Order: sequence, then structure tokens, then C-alpha cells
Amino acid sequence: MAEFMEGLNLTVLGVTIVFTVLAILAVVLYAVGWAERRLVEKEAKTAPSPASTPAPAPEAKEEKPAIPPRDLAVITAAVLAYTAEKASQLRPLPFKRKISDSWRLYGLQTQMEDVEDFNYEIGKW
Amino acid sequence: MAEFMEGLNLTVLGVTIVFTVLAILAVVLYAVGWAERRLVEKEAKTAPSPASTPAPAPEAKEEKPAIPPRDLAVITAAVLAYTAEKASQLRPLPFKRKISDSWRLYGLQTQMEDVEDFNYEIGKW
Amino acid sequence: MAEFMEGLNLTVLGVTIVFTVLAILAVVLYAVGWAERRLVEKEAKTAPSPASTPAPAPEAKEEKPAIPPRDLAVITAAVLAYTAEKASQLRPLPFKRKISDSWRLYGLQTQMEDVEDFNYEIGKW
Amino acid sequence: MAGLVGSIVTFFQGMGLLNLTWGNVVMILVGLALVYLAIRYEMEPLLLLPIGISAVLVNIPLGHLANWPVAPNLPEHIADNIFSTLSYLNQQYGPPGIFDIIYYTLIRTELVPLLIFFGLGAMTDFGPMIADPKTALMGAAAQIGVFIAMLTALALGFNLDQAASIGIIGGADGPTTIYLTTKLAPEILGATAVAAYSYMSLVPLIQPPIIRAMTSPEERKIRMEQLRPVSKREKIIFPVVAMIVIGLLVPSAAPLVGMLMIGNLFRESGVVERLSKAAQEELMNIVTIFLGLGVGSTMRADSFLTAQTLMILGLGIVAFASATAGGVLFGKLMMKLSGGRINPMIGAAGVSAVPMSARVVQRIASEEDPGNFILMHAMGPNVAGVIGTAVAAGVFLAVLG
Amino acid sequence: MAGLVGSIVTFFQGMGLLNLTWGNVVMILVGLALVYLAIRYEMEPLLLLPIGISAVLVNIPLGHLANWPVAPNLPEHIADNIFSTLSYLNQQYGPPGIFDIIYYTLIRTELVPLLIFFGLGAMTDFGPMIADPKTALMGAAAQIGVFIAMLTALALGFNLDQAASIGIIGGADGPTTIYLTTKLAPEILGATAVAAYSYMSLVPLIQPPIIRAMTSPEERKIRMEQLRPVSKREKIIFPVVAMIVIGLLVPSAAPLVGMLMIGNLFRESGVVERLSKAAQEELMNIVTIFLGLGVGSTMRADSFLTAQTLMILGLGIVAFASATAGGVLFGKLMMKLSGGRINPMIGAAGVSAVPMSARVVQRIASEEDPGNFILMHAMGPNVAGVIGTAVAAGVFLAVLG
Amino acid sequence: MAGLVGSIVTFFQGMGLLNLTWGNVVMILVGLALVYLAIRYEMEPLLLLPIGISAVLVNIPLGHLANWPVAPNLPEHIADNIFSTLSYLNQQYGPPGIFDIIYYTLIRTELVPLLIFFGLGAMTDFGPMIADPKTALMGAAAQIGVFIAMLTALALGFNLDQAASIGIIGGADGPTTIYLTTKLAPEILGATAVAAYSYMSLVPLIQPPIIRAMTSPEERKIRMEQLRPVSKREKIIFPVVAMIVIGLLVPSAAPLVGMLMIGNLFRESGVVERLSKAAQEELMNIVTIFLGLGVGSTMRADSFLTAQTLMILGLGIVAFASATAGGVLFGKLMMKLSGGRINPMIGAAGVSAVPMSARVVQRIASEEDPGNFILMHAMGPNVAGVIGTAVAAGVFLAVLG
Ligand code: NA
Ligand code: NA
Ligand code: NA
Repeated sequence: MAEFMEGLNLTVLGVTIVFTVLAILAVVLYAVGWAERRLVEKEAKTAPSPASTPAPAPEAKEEKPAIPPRDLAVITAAVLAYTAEKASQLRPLPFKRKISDSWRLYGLQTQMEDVEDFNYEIGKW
Repeated sequence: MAEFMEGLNLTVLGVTIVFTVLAILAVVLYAVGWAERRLVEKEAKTAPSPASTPAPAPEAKEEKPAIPPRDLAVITAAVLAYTAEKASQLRPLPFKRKISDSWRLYGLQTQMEDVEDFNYEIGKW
Repeated sequence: MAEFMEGLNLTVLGVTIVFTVLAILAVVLYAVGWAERRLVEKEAKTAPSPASTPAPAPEAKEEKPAIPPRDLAVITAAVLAYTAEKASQLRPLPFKRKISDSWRLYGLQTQMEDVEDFNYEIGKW
Repeated sequence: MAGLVGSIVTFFQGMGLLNLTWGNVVMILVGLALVYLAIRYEMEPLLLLPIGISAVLVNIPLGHLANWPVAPNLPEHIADNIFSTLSYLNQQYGPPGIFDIIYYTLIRTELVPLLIFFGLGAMTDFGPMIADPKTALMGAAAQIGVFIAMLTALALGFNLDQAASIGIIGGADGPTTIYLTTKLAPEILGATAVAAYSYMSLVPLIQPPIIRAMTSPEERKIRMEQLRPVSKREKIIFPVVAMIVIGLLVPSAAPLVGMLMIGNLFRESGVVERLSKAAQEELMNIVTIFLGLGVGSTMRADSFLTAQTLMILGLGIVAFASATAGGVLFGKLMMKLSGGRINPMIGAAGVSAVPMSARVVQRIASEEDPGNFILMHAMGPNVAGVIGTAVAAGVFLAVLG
Repeated sequence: MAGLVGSIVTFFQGMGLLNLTWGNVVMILVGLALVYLAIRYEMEPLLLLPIGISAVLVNIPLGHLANWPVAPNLPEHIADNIFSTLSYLNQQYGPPGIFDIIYYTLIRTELVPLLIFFGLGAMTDFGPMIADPKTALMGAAAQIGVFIAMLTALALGFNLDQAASIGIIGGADGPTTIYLTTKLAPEILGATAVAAYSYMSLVPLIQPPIIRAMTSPEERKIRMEQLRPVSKREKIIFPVVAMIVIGLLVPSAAPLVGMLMIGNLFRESGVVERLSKAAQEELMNIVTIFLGLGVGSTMRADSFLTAQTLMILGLGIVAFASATAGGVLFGKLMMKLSGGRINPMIGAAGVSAVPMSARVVQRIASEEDPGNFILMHAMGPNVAGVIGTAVAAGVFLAVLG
Repeated sequence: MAGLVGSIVTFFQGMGLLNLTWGNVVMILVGLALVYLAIRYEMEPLLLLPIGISAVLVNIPLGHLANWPVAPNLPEHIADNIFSTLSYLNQQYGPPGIFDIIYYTLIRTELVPLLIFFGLGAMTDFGPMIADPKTALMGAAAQIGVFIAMLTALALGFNLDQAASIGIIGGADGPTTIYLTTKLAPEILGATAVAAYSYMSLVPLIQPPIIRAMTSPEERKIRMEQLRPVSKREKIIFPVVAMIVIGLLVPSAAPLVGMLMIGNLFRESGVVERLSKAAQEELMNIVTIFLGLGVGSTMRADSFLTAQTLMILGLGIVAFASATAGGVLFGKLMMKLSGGRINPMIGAAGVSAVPMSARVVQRIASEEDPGNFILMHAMGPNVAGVIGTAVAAGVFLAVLG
């Protein structure tokens, strides 16, 4: 029972402190936020017209509408088709295949993909 | 000689145990494999026709033959040529070059590439 | 004062040794450089005409001039425009979004980008 | 051939199978269950998988991976001296296994839990709490669950040290739970760690019914105004200020909060990206491996298979549930005080379990009103809850430690 | 100017050049030779390069990188106590150099070899062995080489502890060799480690003549049917089952096999990718650096430059050759039993040296019949050989340790 | 309610705010200043940020992050025994905080500074020095600053051990400074480390006026011929040769130079890329975090807030300035001897601070003559300066250590 009373005391103490600490932290954060706003205002005054600098950006977007969407689609499809075509071809065998680190490490690290790199067509790595 | 006899005993013991352990492991793996096949069969029964779902996939490939290979080659070559052309141009100098971490670390880490980033044309980083 | 004298001695000793060591290192490096040049000369003699092997490289570049630069520009602009167009579209929602590791780790790792992945249009992740 | 016979006898005496106890078998099954939950249901796999599998491994008899007891009886003059303890345990129980080394030199010294807090700091964005500091109070309110669980544990007969360690489960912070339990009651470390991580992954099941029971549909529909943007400068100042304020008020929370805030400063400063990345990735991953294996290795039959463990698992639910309730209640209070501009549900996110409980709150809000987005507001109490739990742990350490 | 003279005298007495012994010179040359082999012929460079260069460095006299002896004479009451040993060595031989710290706290405690096994588990795909479990027996057969080498070593006058450490070289597993030698005979650690890694990289030279001598062209032409696919579920169950089965049968192998299987579970579970990656990369790389430097630092003139070392290097070839022969012989037995459906050459892959020996087998098969692909079948014995060697090491530890 | 009162009293007695001393306040401000400089002006943030923030944290009273003194009075028989020291400090001052563990087991043992040298080796390209070996002498000449600063420190009343540690700041090598100070005068570690890193980041401000004052415009306009290319073979041989030559001549520099060269061999060998990457990244990042936190934690009010610290900061400028002057003077000598073919400014790069001082030299050259490119020539003395400082540290250790 004595322990339970001690636990109650600890609860009162604990809850108080947890709330106090986080309340103080909140107050400090409000103060920091307020200071920040003041600072930003000041900086805005000293550098009055920074809005004029980032103007040149829009011009980059102007050539976009020049190409009709249909052409776009055709061209893109062509490129994608070519890429797919190429990827489907047999990867050529490197002349002197560099043994990967994973092959070498302690003579154990399988990484089966490496093992399967064996070219079954020409019977060599 | 006593040690050699002990070695012989150890050999008998060792070979027996190595074989026993790996044999038991093999038997367990056969059992696991058998249980797996049973489970897969059961799952196949409860979900009888999953084959109909993955149907929509083939349609994606249909536009491929629409573009003759010659056009494909031309377009791709064009894109590649452009990329190569662009890559060969002088890289523009960043306005305020961010010092890389490797430059800063303990005042030592050379990484000569960074040093060589010096733009010899305009004599500045 | 005794300590200062000792410091002077240490200075004489130190400066001497630092210079000696780096001088010896320099001499050794000159020797290594000399040996290297000898070795390279020898190797050059034993393998007299390696220049003929790397010949087939240039042919890869020949198709470049076949496309007029104007066409190049058009095609490239088309591809870039398409890419930009596509990137600007709303990213489709993945069906069953895989919870990223960072979400899971100890129930803390915010990485606000993950939180902001919330799709405000359909009100779901 | 006495030699061969002798060898065989020696070998068989050392065979694990013949020394297996029922306790071992049950613990192996418990470990396998954790592994299963981690893989099948992705329940906090980064910790429950290592914990589970190392629980399996240490319960194979004579395996020599963990030779030392988890909570040894030490002579008084060395009890507080980790270096003498290591030497003493070696003397008494033989050379350390790999899990003994991990547990005694990396976890008992608090190195690993603190480094994880460091990494968490580098991963956490305190922005939502900085934008709306009053939400920090909800992170405090949810700690009520910690104390309710502690009192319940006391009533069930646990001693104060154990009760505090059990209560902290309600904070929903794995590393804080491990940190405090290691200091106060290492004999129940396995149970509290497993409870903390299990329930953290069950937050989406535990919280919704409680939240729904305590709020009306009208309350759940309350929309909150957009959070103000937070500047880089504020984000940089926050960890420094938080470290100093909390450190001066509750020094016993300084290690936890300090390491968290150092990590956060690394993240927000923007000038030490490679260190921030290391804190979040290479160091974090390595430390997580050691934490999982080390904690799992404390799950031995003799200390884990007790009625206490079952009670701890039960108390874990009490802790989580009352923390959620505490948060929501305080949320309702703040709703009243603000004239109905605060959705009370975001209080439930004060239990931490970042960001799960914030997502739970958002999901319930969406169900009532698909156009109601309070996720970011819930993130405030959510990250505040991490600090709140660390402070609660600090109070326990100050009084009991 | 007595001070200056004194300083100069002090300095010159401490000059390495004047304290250089013939032993040092030879050891520096040995180290340089290893560095040369590692760079020029890429012979296991990840270990032979660090080993070689740190052998060079520790043999520069008075360099204070390694101040403590490798196999010190310890008073009996502290011999088994690593913590008292550290304090005692500091008392006797002065503060530890960086290599002493690496060797005594990371390697002697087995931390590093076990963490490497952990990483190897995360790197290894046991699929081929799961698909065809009978190939596991070939991984057992190749261990015969371990015992033949041990008996030969005994006949040459090595004691049992040393003979066992030498025999295990035939298992072709670097970390297992280091683990066992550190426990049983640390005085020959440098020699056995160098032998193990050197011959592992020479597998493509050592194995083919033996395989060809023991098989007929017809046998080498035997084609094997495609392996069945292995499900994710089986791959997840495997490490758990293997850990429990082997742990219960040979507990002394539990640290090695257990860490290997934990790593493999991380890999196959698919839910802890960041930990699996850490095990394979960041942790593995760091640990490999420490292993190489630590092992190389044991190569001191007094313990390395002995007739023993030469014998160990010779015995290493005996071990590899007899392991290969044992594997092939057992392969022929299985060929007979299966009615000619098993190519006997795959038994040679049982020596481990994953995946080199499997590739060697495939190469020889291709030479006889370019359309014969038995690579995957050879991977079964190959990974089984890792487990087999760990079990053999476990038997040695159980009886001698 | 005596219990509650008791708890509250206990808690308040342990409140940091009530135990705060003026010293703590000042040290917290010093720490914050370092953090500010690191973030706002990017002054060596990778070290000054961790140093600053951990200085803040350890000066919060009763925080239990650093419980042990930095330079304790040890009984003579354990003073040289790190393991007994740990046990003794635990006995005297209670269990170690996380910063005590980092400082005593990772930094005092020199593990961390040496691992950083290892990583630096893997990051450094010694090519320019190999191409033009005579520039190595300029790396020697700049060490004159080390000795001038040492003599000045002696004149100001520092003892020899401290004076040597202060002098080495002039070498502009952070890790070498930390290595030497830890060995000779740990009580001033915070001050020398902060001075070294601060001035390293101020090189672009400190060096130009000195260089301009000591050279004429004509001298600054001297163009140098293109460096010869260096082969891969030479780059591989260099670290091996440098390690052996310097190790044999100055064994006390062997740990620093040896680890530097092992790292460089890993880099140049080309066969251990994953280890080289680990040395540069994962290991380096982790070790850097520990170095920064550990060094910062030594900045306690009692040992840092002294007139000595101010003098050390002042002496740091003396050291950097005289090192620069020494380098330039020797550059002028070499210019004379070479008949005007060497630009004397490149001598200033001999202070190390790689690659900052080489860039400073290039910038000044460009101002005089935009077409004059001597950057690569300045890199020779630059990297030689690293070796020169390590040798100077070796001499100090040989005579004083
Ligand atoms: Na919490
Ligand atoms: Na093997
Ligand atoms: Na220097």
C-alpha cells in the first residue's frame, strides 16, 4: 500500500511536470515564432522589391504549345518502342567480365543473379 | 600417438555427425517442400480462376508495330545525337558553387575531381 | 627557462627530422618515377604496335550529321515537352500503397514527405 | 576405444536436444510467433523480427550465444560499475557470447537506445508542433496513460521500478521504454519491449473504438484552419531551445531529449548532410540490428515465462487505451476553450506512435467528412508526445533511478 | 646542450631502422607479397590486401600499432576472462595499439567473425539446396578433407587444437577458419587465415586436375534435369528450420549457423530490407576492414616465421585437394544410386568457396559438352558446404573447446 | 503526504536550473556560438556543429551525459591502463554517460582519430606530390610554424606537453591535433581542437595578407610548367613506400602515417572498392559523429574557461601565420635555386588545410595573372603538409610521450 501511495505521489508530480515542461516549451515556441515574424518584417523593409528579380522564369514554357499533342504521342511512342525493342535484345557478353566484389567476398556471397549471369548460349561467363 | 588416436576418434565422430546433421536437414527440407506443394494445391482450389484477371496486359503492346523500324531508328538517332551534342558543350559555371562536403571534411579530403573543377577558361571556381 | 631550452632543442631536432624525412621520401619518389619510366619504355618495346587495335571506334559517330540540326531541335523539344507534360499530371494513386520503412521504424520517423503523401483529392493514402 | 566412447559421450551430453526444457520449447514458439507476425502482418518488422528470431536462438540449449543472466545478482560494490560487472560475470558464467556482448556493452550502457534517439531526431520534422505550439499540451495529456498504467501495475503487485517501466509502454515509444526498463527493471525488458512494439503496430486497431466512443459525430467533423508555414530559421532554433529548456527543467531527461535534438539539429541545419544521412541510415541500421538482437536475447524461459509477462502484455493495452482517452479528453477541453475551433480527436495522436496515430485520426475524420484534413494538425501532438514521454521517463529516473 | 644531445639520443634509440630484425624484414616482404598477389592477380583482395598491408605495418619496429603478443602466457585465473586479460595485458605490455584493440576486442571475442557470418547469410541464396535437398549430402562429403588434413597435421606433430584449426582450412570458409583458430589455437591464426583465403582464390587451379583425374568423360557429360522453382515461403522457412535443427543437434555450431541464418532470414523475409542491406553492406564493409587489419596484425616474425607456417601452407593444399576428392567420390556414389542421373562433378562444389567451385564444375562440364548446364545443381552442394564446415567446426569445439 | 513532499524535494534538488553556474552559462553560450558559426558561415560544420552542440548539452547541470572528468587525477599504478581507468572512474564518479563512453573508449584510445586518418587516406590523391617530389620539402617547411607556436607557448608559461599540442595546431590537421593532444595534454583538448578547426576554416582570411606581404607581384606571376602524368602503378607504390620509409625513420608517427597510407592503398589499388568506399563514407561518417560529440563533451567550464584557452586561441593564429610564412620563405629559396621556375606562393599551401590553402594560392595567382594556373602545383605541398605534420607529431611523441 505504501508503494501505491508513492505511486500516487509520483503521478501527481509526473503529470504536473510533464504539463509544465511542455507548456513552457509551447510558450518559448510562441516567442520564437513572434521573433521570427518581426525579423521577417524587418528584412522585408531593408530589401523592398525582391519580387522583380525572378521574372525571367516564364519564358521557358512558351515553346510547349507549339507541338500538337498527337505528334507528341507519336514521337514518344516511337522512342519508347525503340527502347523496349532494344532492351529485349540479348545483352552482349562483355569481353573480359570483371568479377564482381560479391563473387569474391569470402568465397560465400552468392547473389544468385551473378551466378545466373552465366551465358547459356555460348556456355561462358 | 595418443593424440593421433584421439584424432581418429574425432574423425569418426565428426564425419558421422556432419553426415547425420545434413541428412536430417535434407529430410526436413523434403518435408517442407512436400508441405508447400500441398498448400499450393489447396490455395489453387480455393481460388479457382485467377487466370482471367491478368488479361488486360497484352493491349499495351499493340501500338508497337504501328511505327516502321526505319522511322524508329531515325527518331532515336536524332534524340541520341541531340543528347551527345548537348553533353559536348561546355558545362556552365554555377553562380555560387556550393562547396562540397568532401572539400570541407577536416580540411583534407582532396578528391582531385573537385580540385579540377576549377574552370580554366574563366579562371575561377 | 629549462623548459624553453628543451623546447629549443626539440625545435632543432624536429625541424631536422621533418626535413630529413620528407627529403628522403622525395628522393625515393624520384627513384620510383625513374623506375616507372624505365618500365614503361620496356613495355613499349615488347608490345610495339598496340595502336592498330582501337581502330573500329570511329564508325559509331558517322550517323550523327545525317539529321539536320533543325529537325533535331524539333524532335528533342517534342520529347522534352511530352516529358514535362507527363510529369505535371497528377501522379496516380498506387493501389495498395506499401508502407515505407521510415513509417514503420520505431513508430517515430516522420519524414514529413511521407505524411504529405496523403492524397487530398480523394481523401486517402 | 575409450577415447572414441569418451568423445561420443562428451558430444551427446552437449547436444541441445537432450537439454531442451519445456520453457525453451515455449519460448522458441513465442519467438516464432513474433517472427510470423512481423513477416505475415508486417507488425513493426524492423524490431519484432530480430527480437523474435534471437529469442528462438538463445533458447536453444548450450548454444553459447548468451551465457550470462539478464538480471544477475551482483555483489553490492560492483552493482553500479559496468566494467567490474563485465569482469565478474565472465568469472562467474564464462566468456560472453555475442548476445551477451551486445546486451551488456551496447544496451545496458544505454548507448544503443540513445543512438536510436539520435537517429530519430534526424528523421523527425517538428514543423507541425512549431507552427501550432499549443498542440504540445496534448502531447502532455496523453502521458496520463503512462501514470494510469503505472498505478494499475502497482495495484497488481509489481514494485515501483517495474510499474514505472510498464507504465511507460503507454508512451508508445519503443526506445524510451527500452531505456527506462534497462535502467530500472532489466528483468522485464523483454516483456516491455515486446509489448511496446506490438501495441505500436496495433494502434490502428486500438485507437478508433476509443476515439469514436468519446466524441460525437459533430466534434469529429470540426475542420481546422491551415497551419502557418514554418521558416528554416525556426526549425534550426527549435532543437537548440528544446534541449536547453527541457535539460534545465528535467536533467534526467537530458540524455534522451538531448540526443533527439542533436539529431534534429543535424537534420535541420542543412550543413552536415553526410552526418545527418549517417544518423538516419548507416548508424541507425547497424544500431537497430543490435537493439533487436540484444533485446530478443533477454527473452529466456526463466525470466519471460511468468504470470508477470502476461500481466505486462495486458497492462500494455491499459496503457495505450488510457493514453488515447487522456489525449481525447484534453482535446475536448481545448475544443471548449477555443470555441470549437480544435478537433478533439487530434489529442489521440498525443500517444506518439509517430505517424500512425496521426493517420488514424485523419482516417476517422475522413470517414465523417471526406473533405476534412486534420492530418498535419494531428502531427503536432504526435511529435510532442515523443518529448512528453521522454520527460515522463525523466521524472521516473529522477525519483527512482 | 645536454638536453639536445639527450633528445637526439632518445630519438635515435627509438628509430625503427636501428631496431629492425631479419624477422621483421622477411615479414614485411611476406606482407608485400600478399599485397602484390591481391592487387596484381585479384587474389581475394578484400581480405588479402588488408592482411598483407597490416602485416607490413606491424613489423615496423616500435610502431606502437600492435604492442601486445598474439598468444600471451596468461595467469590461469584470468586466461578465460577477456576483461581481466585486457587489463593484465595493458599492465604487462603497455597501452594497446589500434591493432591490439581490434584484435582483442573485436576478433578474439568472435564478434567480427560472427558478424561476417551474419552478413554472409544476408548475401546467400539457399534456393538450389532447398530445391534439391539431397545435394546437401555432398556438402557433408567434402568435409572429409577437413579430417584428412587434421590427421596429417597430427602426424606431422601439431597438437590436436592446432590440427583441428588446420584441418578446417579444407572447408574453404575464411570466417569459420578464423573463428575456430581464434578459439583453439590463436598462435597460428595468421597462417591458417592466409592459407584459407589464398587457396580459396586458387580453387580454379587446384580443383580441375583432381576432378578430371577422378571422373570419366562420360560421367562429366551427364546432364541433369532443371531444378524445380522454390517458393518465397520455403525460402523464409528454411533459415528458421535450419537454425533450430542444427542448433539442437550441434549447439557448439549454433553461433556460426545461427548468425548465418538470422542474416538469411533478414534477406528472405522481405520486410526488413534496410537491415538486410545494412548486414550486406555498411556493417559488412566495416567488419571486413577490421577483420583484415586484425588478422594481418597477428603476423609477427616470432609467431609466423616458423617451420609450422610452411607446413600449414602445405597442409592447406592437402585439405583442399582431399575435400575435392571426397566430394567427387561421394558424387560418384550418388550417381550410381540415382541410376546415372547425377553428375558426380557437382560433389566437388561441396568444398564451398561459394560460388567459385560451382563455376569450376560448370566450366569443366562445358568443355566436355557445351550444352550441359549444371551450374545451379552445383550451387546446392556449394552452399551446403558452408553449413557442413560450420558443423565440423562445432564438433571440434564441442570436444576440444 | 510526506512522500509527495519528499518526491518534490528530490525532484527540485535535481533540477538543472537550480544548479546552473556562471561557468555553465558561458560555456553554453560558447557552444551556441560555435553552432552559429558552423551553420551561418559554414565554418567546418562537420566538426564545429557537433562540437558546439555537445558543449551546450554537457554544460546543462546534472544531465548525466558526461559524468567523468576530462583529465582525472589517477592513482599512478592505473594511470597508463585504460581498462583499470574505466573501472576506477566508474567507482569514483558513477556509471559513464554516453559522452564518457565515447570520449574514453573511442577517443582516448586513439581509435577514432586513427580511423579518421584511415578515411582521409582513402580520400586523398597524392598524385601532385608524386609528380613533383621536390614540393614535399615545402610541406616540411610549413611545419616551422608548429615549432614557433610551441616556443611561444612555452614562453607564455605552458608546459612542454601543452606547448607541443598547441604548436601542432599550426599543422592545420584536425585529427593530428586531437591525436597528439589526447596523448600529451588531454586537459586542453577542447581548446586545441576548436582552434585547429576554426582556423582551418579561416585559411582564406589568414593566408592572403601574409602571402602578399612576403612576395612581389613578379614572383606571384611566375608560371609553372604542366605536371607530368602519374601512372596507376606509381600511385599504388607510393603509400607502401611512404609507410615503410616514414615508419622506419619515425616509428612514433607510424600509427598516423600508417593508417593514412593503408587508406590510400585501399583507394589506389582499385581492387577493394567496397572497402575504400566504406572508409570514406559509412565508417568515416560514423566516426566523425563520435569525434565531434566526444571532443565537444570535453568543453566543461572548469577546464575550458581559463586564460589558457584564450591564449591557445591566440597561439593558433601565431601557428597558422608562421606556418604560412615558413612555407612562403622556403618557396622563395626554391625559386632562387630553380632559377625562377617555381612560384614561391605554393609554399604557403604546405600548411595542409587541404585543399583550402591550395585554392587560396590559386586565387591570388589568378588575380595577378588570370592565365596562371598553379593549383595542381600547390596541391603537392598541400598533401605533403599532412605527412609533415604527422612526422612532427611523431617527434613530439618520441621525445615527450
Ligand atoms: Na509518447
Ligand atoms: Na565448406
Ligand atoms: Na599540415
